Amino acid sequence: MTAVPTSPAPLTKKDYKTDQEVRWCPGCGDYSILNAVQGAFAKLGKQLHETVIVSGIGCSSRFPYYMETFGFHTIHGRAPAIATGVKTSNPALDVWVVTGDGDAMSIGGNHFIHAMRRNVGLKILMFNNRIYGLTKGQFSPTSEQGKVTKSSPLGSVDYPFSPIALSLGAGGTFIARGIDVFGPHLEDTICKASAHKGTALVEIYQNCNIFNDGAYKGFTEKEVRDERILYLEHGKPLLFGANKDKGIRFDANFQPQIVTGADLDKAFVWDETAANVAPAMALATMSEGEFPVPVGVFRRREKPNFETGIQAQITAAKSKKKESIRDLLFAGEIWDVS
Amino acid sequence: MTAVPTSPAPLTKKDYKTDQEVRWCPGCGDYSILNAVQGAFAKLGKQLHETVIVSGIGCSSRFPYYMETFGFHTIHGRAPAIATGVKTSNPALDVWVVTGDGDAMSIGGNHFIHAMRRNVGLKILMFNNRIYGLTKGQFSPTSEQGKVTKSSPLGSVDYPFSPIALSLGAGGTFIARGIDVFGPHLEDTICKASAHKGTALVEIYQNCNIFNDGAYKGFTEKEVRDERILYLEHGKPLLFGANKDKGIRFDANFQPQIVTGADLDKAFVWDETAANVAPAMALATMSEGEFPVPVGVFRRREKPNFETGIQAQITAAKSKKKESIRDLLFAGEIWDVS
Amino acid sequence: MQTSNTTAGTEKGLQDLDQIVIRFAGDSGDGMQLTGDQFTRTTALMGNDIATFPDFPAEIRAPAGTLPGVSAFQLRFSSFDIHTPGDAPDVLVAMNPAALKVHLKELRKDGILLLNTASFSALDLKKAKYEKDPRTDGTLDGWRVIEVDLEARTLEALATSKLDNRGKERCKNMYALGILYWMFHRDMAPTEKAIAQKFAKKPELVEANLMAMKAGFAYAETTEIFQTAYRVPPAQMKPGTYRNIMGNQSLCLGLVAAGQKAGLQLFLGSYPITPASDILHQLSTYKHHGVVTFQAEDEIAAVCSAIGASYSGSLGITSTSGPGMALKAEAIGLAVMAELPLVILNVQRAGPSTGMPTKTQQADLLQAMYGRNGECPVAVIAASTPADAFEVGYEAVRIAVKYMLPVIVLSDGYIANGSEPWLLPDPEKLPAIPVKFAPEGQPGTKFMPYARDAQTLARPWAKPGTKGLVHRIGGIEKADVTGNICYEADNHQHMVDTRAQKVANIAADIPPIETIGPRTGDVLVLGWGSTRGAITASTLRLQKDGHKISCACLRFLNPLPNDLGDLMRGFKKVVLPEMNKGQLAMILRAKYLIDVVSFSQVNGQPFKSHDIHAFLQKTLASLGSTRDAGSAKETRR
Amino acid sequence: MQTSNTTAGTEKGLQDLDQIVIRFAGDSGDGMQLTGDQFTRTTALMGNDIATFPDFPAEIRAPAGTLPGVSAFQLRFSSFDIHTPGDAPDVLVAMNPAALKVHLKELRKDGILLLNTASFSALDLKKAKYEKDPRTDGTLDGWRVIEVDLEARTLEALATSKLDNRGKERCKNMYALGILYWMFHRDMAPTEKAIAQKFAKKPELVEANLMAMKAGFAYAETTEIFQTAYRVPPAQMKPGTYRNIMGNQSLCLGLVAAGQKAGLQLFLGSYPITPASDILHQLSTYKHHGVVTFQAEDEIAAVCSAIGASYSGSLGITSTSGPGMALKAEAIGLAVMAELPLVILNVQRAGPSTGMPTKTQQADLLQAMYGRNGECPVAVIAASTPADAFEVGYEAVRIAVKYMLPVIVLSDGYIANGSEPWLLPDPEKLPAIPVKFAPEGQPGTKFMPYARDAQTLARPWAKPGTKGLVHRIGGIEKADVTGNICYEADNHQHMVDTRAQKVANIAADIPPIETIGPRTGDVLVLGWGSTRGAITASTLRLQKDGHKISCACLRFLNPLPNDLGDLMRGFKKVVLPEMNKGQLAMILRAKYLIDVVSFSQVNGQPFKSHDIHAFLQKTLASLGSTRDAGSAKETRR
Ligand SMILES: Cc1ncc(C[n+]2csc(CCOP(=O)(O)OP(=O)(O)O)c2C)c(N)n1
Ligand SMILES: Cc1ncc(C[n+]2csc(CCOP(=O)(O)OP(=O)(O)O)c2C)c(N)n1
Ligand code: SF4
Ligand code: SF4
Ligand SMILES: [Mg+2]
Ligand SMILES: [Mg+2]
Repeated sequence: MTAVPTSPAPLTKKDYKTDQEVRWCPGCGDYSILNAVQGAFAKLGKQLHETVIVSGIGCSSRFPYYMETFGFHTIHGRAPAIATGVKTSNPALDVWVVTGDGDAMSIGGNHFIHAMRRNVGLKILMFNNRIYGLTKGQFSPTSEQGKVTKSSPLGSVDYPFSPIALSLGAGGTFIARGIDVFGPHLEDTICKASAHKGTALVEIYQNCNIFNDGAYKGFTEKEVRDERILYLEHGKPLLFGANKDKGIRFDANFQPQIVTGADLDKAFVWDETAANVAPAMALATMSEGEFPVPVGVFRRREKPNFETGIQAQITAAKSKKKESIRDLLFAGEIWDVS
Repeated sequence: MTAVPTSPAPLTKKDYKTDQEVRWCPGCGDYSILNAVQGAFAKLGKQLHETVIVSGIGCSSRFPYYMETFGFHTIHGRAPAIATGVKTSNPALDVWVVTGDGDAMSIGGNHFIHAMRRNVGLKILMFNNRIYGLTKGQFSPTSEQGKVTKSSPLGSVDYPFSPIALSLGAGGTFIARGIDVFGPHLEDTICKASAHKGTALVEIYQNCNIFNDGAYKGFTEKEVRDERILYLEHGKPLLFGANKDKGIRFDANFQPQIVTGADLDKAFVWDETAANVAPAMALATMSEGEFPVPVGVFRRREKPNFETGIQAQITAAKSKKKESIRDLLFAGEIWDVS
Repeated sequence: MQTSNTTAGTEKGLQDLDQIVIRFAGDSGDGMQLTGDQFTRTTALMGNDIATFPDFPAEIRAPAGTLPGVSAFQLRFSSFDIHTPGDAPDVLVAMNPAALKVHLKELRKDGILLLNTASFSALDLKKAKYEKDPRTDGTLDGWRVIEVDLEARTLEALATSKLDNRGKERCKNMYALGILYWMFHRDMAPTEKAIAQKFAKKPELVEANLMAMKAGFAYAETTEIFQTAYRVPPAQMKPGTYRNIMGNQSLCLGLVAAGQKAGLQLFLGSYPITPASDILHQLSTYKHHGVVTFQAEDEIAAVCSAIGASYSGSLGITSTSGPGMALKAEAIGLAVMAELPLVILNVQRAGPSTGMPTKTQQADLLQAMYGRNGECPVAVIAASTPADAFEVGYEAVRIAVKYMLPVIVLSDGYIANGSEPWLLPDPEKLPAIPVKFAPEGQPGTKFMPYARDAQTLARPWAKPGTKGLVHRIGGIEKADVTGNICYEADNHQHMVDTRAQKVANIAADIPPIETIGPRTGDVLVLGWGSTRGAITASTLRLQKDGHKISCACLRFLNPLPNDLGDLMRGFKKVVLPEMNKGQLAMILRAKYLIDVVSFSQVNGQPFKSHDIHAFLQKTLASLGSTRDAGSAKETRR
Repeated sequence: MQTSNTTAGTEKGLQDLDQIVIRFAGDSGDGMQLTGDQFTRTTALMGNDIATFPDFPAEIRAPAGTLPGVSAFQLRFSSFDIHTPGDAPDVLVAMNPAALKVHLKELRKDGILLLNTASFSALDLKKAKYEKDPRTDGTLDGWRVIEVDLEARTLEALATSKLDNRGKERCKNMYALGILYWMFHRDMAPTEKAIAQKFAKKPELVEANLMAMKAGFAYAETTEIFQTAYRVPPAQMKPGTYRNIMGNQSLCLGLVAAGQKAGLQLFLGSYPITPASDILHQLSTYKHHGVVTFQAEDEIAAVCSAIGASYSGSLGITSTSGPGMALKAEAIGLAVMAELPLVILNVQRAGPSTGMPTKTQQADLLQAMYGRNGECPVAVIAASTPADAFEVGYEAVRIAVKYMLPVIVLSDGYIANGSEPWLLPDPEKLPAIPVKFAPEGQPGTKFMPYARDAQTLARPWAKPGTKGLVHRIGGIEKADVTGNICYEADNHQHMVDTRAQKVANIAADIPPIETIGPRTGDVLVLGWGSTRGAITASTLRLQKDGHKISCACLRFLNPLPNDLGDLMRGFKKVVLPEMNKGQLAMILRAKYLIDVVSFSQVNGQPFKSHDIHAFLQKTLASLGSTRDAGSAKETRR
């Protein structure tokens, strides 16, 4: 046993660091995400021993090694299923899933949508770099059509998923987007996800500077950011631009339009808690080229959690019926032989 | 070899029947669906030998045995993946997938959403009886919350998927719903699906009279039908009721409302080809209790098919470069030893 | 069905027999499973030993009256200790021509055929693929045929009932049951009670069913066609309290009892599949024992959720059958790497692929042993009878927790749906299952997730939520002790060896192999799983004939018991009947270099003990073993 | 590196050697694989026999300068026929302290260490876990150390280049390569050509790289520290045309050639996974051969799409590694039932679970054989060297099509990424692969999907789209001939037996086992897969020493060759080295009851031939086999 520093409450960012060397490529967006998560955890005062981080396989999925909490680096695509077992059997734990676009959208797509459907109390951070990083750069289900990679030398024919749209379709109750390079906004979004009781998804646009460098620079670079990013703010109109001089409204057929000038007051007022999912869907499926890219919370609706429902049945059954092992076995039609 | 009747063109419904005894429970909704499919195929003049029906496992998945076409009854949940292989390697074939709510939404959820995403030219008929029929009645991912079954004696805690919403979220290009007992409408919907080039999904509400009898009777029974069913008709307003005296409109926040009387002209005019998916999503997620149940085509958008793209690359590459086996092997840096 | 003596005192004759095999066969809709079940309960309560074998049709409903729609239930009861539900039935109840067609050939010569004549129209015959009426073309020659128009009789009997005709007709199985109750001198009271309970909310159904049963009983008693009733006196069973139990049920009870004893919350992650679904169903009813059941989206999620549960300090269980087992392979590998307890239940069915879901087989042994990438050893244990499944379920939990590893339990469709009287164990005497979660970490120390118990090599079970235990694990190779990722050659070799050694260590817990018969001799018959009954029966018979033959049934398949090699070497020949192509035989041959002879049958049906008997006889003959003349019947003990 | 003679005529000394083992080691970012690759190509073109072994770090990038970030490439070239990339290197190029730390211990005594001294700051040393500077504390004693500040030298050399300093520094591997080219008398021309091609679009990069290489060459030629250059004359290789090839590459070529020969469209369904991904990458470049590649959403979809493709009349292939293989199990069962051709490529890596993705192992054999539910036999064949993979890929297609069944091809990371000169086959002489699709059905007849070829038992391949062939198949048990669903016991037994027989029939196609050495003797060394080289090398050495030892490498693992039993019985002892815990040994022991001795190593590394040699020596000694004194070198042939 080697000595490690003991951590007196309240915890600081540093307390969440482990003794493992961080093994992402220098310049990888994953570093900023790690930083934002540690920042959020410190803000929220998360206890190390009450937190479990479950990941799949991928560069992103190495995340747990760098967090001084319980960590389970599992197998490709299965983190939501494993985390569902963790959370359902012990709802007191604070359970996080860290995954990638390949891990969550490709091999793990089914567990992902079912976690959304069930509303298990998991916080899912999906690092979307639109590429398979760990296996050295094949296109992923979020890569744009025509992407040239080693497995698609003439350009990929696949259309990409919108993870936000997919999650909305699957019935997710908290769905948000952040970007690696927007640290404070990301930290804030992670805090919001943490506060949500049901399944919370944060899609995080992450730059893979080795295999998909600049995937997001069209809207993240300093010079273009203001014009290309749409911050979703609950209760506020959808405005963007350095001077908030542009807005998004929807026509009678829900088709999005950019408005300016006098029309600015027709900008849609964002309600992340709307009962019907259609406005969120309209935003999630806006063309990335034509429209600004929305970040922040697309949807937030409270609805009883899966694990709560399960454990409530157990508690009720237990209080209704006590049964010893003897009573359990010596039940039904029994008879004696002497 | 036993003799079978030869079929002179044009084909009739009967030509699609096989010599196998149909083995569904008497009264099962699957019979009506079989009938509608045979009717549609006859109408469309489908050639037996050009049609392949791939299914998974479930009562519904026995379907291929009763169709005098090529049929492949595969394994649980994998029919879309297998069919993708069939269609991609031979786009000339007319490839259908028959599946159930368990087969497609539970174990097969991932292949299902990826088929949608890729827009492979498959026609998917999903028999949704909101139950696992073949394994004798456990709740499925489309069963309503609280459903009491053998595996949920105190009521299931799971929330159901809306297969239509999920497909919309996954980027499906043709998404429709029919009902077993509405034979002609179903036949018509199947014809429309067949006409669509990309992936076409028809969700078919099907009564399992053994394990989930009456699941849909709240809106399918003769007496209530007119008031409870909303027929989606392209280019027409969303009206329902025996006298089309009720309509659906959406408020400024896309929330659906029922309108009557003077407001009837505010009813939303249905456009199944709308660019943005939000209106379809708004309809798909309307509460079944409060609102009428939409049937017909939710979405229809043309977009190049996956298999076409793949084969186009092959064709282009072939015409660009001819290579014999010798050229293939004797390539790169070679040297002679004598 | 051998007559032993005749008792006077009943109106008609009453004969004592020492055993009877009855098979009920009818359409899926005819209620044969229910009928068989009622007969079984009554007979169990009357003190006979009993064994049952339900033979379901394919999962999907076939059209009424067709061959694939036939459902059967065989039961054997006796006044001595029995091991199988019997080979050829003494009595066949055939509810329609299709049932007759499928099952008649198995009825033993001179056996009784109770034939429902209600549906012998040309169409009925055609559906059953009969060209002519079998009643008139000599087909039935050689059996004692009793023809009854069960539908007409039942309708008559229920003239006063409020049910419609269709409802009345559906009571015909109870009419048949009444006839059999009279024939075999059974008490109707338990069935009366059961039916009253079952239809508690529909009194008119209770009334009609019981009326039909009693009418059948009376009909048999009064009519001329039945000359004798038979009686099978109670068996001399070990003293104690008994309960009739089916395999899936008893497996569940074993798990729940073990969970209670260990003080662990059980978590079942499962996806329905024949013939394992009933485990999910049954465990779902034990919420009052804190059992969490999670119906997952597929088998992968099922096992993964169970791994997550074990990780968090519950006992994770997953249940499935062959195809589902194939899907779980990758995740089981993770559990092996993470060294977490996990119980995996495989109720085997006939494969490969979808195969024949309702038929039995034991061809998933090698999959259990080797069906994962890399060197990935797990413990493998097998249940051999419905009652044995209790102990096996219990033992699986004990081992998983003690050694911190996955345990695969093999059962099969024959065990799962078969039933037998179960001598209930004393709950106090069930083995202890000590669970030691890692204690809170001391400040200034670092928790070592792969520090090992010196004896078992188990790593600590560290429950998230416990202070000072934060650590990281995963499916990548880890350095021993620290659990950090490690790609070093020596470490990997050490970890591969350690994981193997952990499984090997379990052998220390295995009691000496119990044999039936001496530990040396001419032939040793080995078995595992549900072949046990047929093996035991044929061995006992051959022992009675004076042969030097013994048998043993292995519960532990990985690791194998330490004394197995020596035991085998004490015999001239080792024979291993398996419902596969010789899977355990292969493992034993490789390990011990002994010429274990595989006797294989892979047809979806359990072995018939007379087939095993014949094979063993041949084997004995080839060894020149002598044979005394003698009764071919199983011994009483 | 044994000196054979010294040639005069160069400025400095020039020594002839008959073989050299060089290992390049540096940070992942240092371009070691590229450097090794260039040296390999050049050397191959110069007519030496050559074998390579790249040793990648874990998939993920480790921080620069740390131990887990070290990447290595070993190559051995010779003037005689070699079988392995060598055990201990003669020359180690270490680009930083971490590379030194990881690899120095393997450098043979007295070997040459070319050490880049550019980064030996305290921090660099700390990252490499050196407490002191190894250059000054005696650590390097016993080796011939050549210190060069490669970064400084490279920057100097590229003074005129337009690249920025970082870009210039990255050329340091080329500087090192230049030094080695001088030292080993290599031709720079092939590399010049390759670099010009590689960076065709960036002329400044071409210029800088070549400038650096030439500067390194000149530096070595002029500076005092290099006393001698070495020369390894060309090997006497079989006449013909050669190409240097890596295993994954040659496997792909085998498949494409087979597809062309058979006139079949190839369809690869795959999901990326180390070390199999390159198969997907490479086959994606053969679109002009009509090869369809489909990057599926997971391994299940990958194999399923391939099954669909085969169903529709293409040749379905799927490629993966261990964890992906586990996921494919269920679907492979379907292909077995549907009796469709299918080629499954498993490039094995170290397991279990995620294991060590970049390390090699051959522990998935039993999974390939038995990792499915039910009795589910498939053909299993193994590639043994990079060049051999061509034939194996070709053969897999031939068998799959001829027998209508799935064929699993086992390769491993060592073969996949290793390379060797490949004697190119005459395309005309590749075996024919006749494909006979079922012809159009005649009106009035019904197509029988399970009517079988009398000899092979293959069922007809019925292409959808063909008139008169409509039929239904599936994963449920089917009646033979008609293919209709069938639950009958006898039919199931028949089908289980038939599926097994189909695989067994393949044995008729297997040529007699080729042995190195006589077919009788003291010890037979058997192997399969990538152990071939090390086994051959150690056997040849022992034969040279006069031992009665022979070896053979099995390509067919299921079925086994007919002559294997007799061959084994011709020796006193059979030894089977495997990079697993004795998996093939187990199969052979069970089948032949011969005491096959497993020599096991499961550490993620290929066998070293000296370890096998030592083990065999011990075995021979235990048999009392005599040993002549003699050279311990591999023989020329
Ligand atoms: C069953 C299985 N299949 C495939 C792999 C190989 N693999 C590892 S990570 C990965 C994709 C990673 O992509 P993503 O989830 O986007 O993570 P990133 O590396 O981009 O962060 C793949 C294909 C695996 N480890 N296991
Ligand atoms: C791998 C696998 N898991 C589970 C099963 C068992 N199984 C067969 S069908 C089915 C569900 C069927 O439900 P659905 O798809 O809704 O079809 P339905 O019978 O209702 O038409 C299940 C769980 C199986 N055959 N294979
Ligand atoms: S490969 Fe890409 S995603 Fe992975 S660590 Fe490197 S930069 Fe990050
Ligand atoms: S169980 Fe239900 S779905 Fe299946 S055949 Fe019967 S009625 Fe139809
Ligand atoms: Mg990614
Ligand atoms: Mg269903």
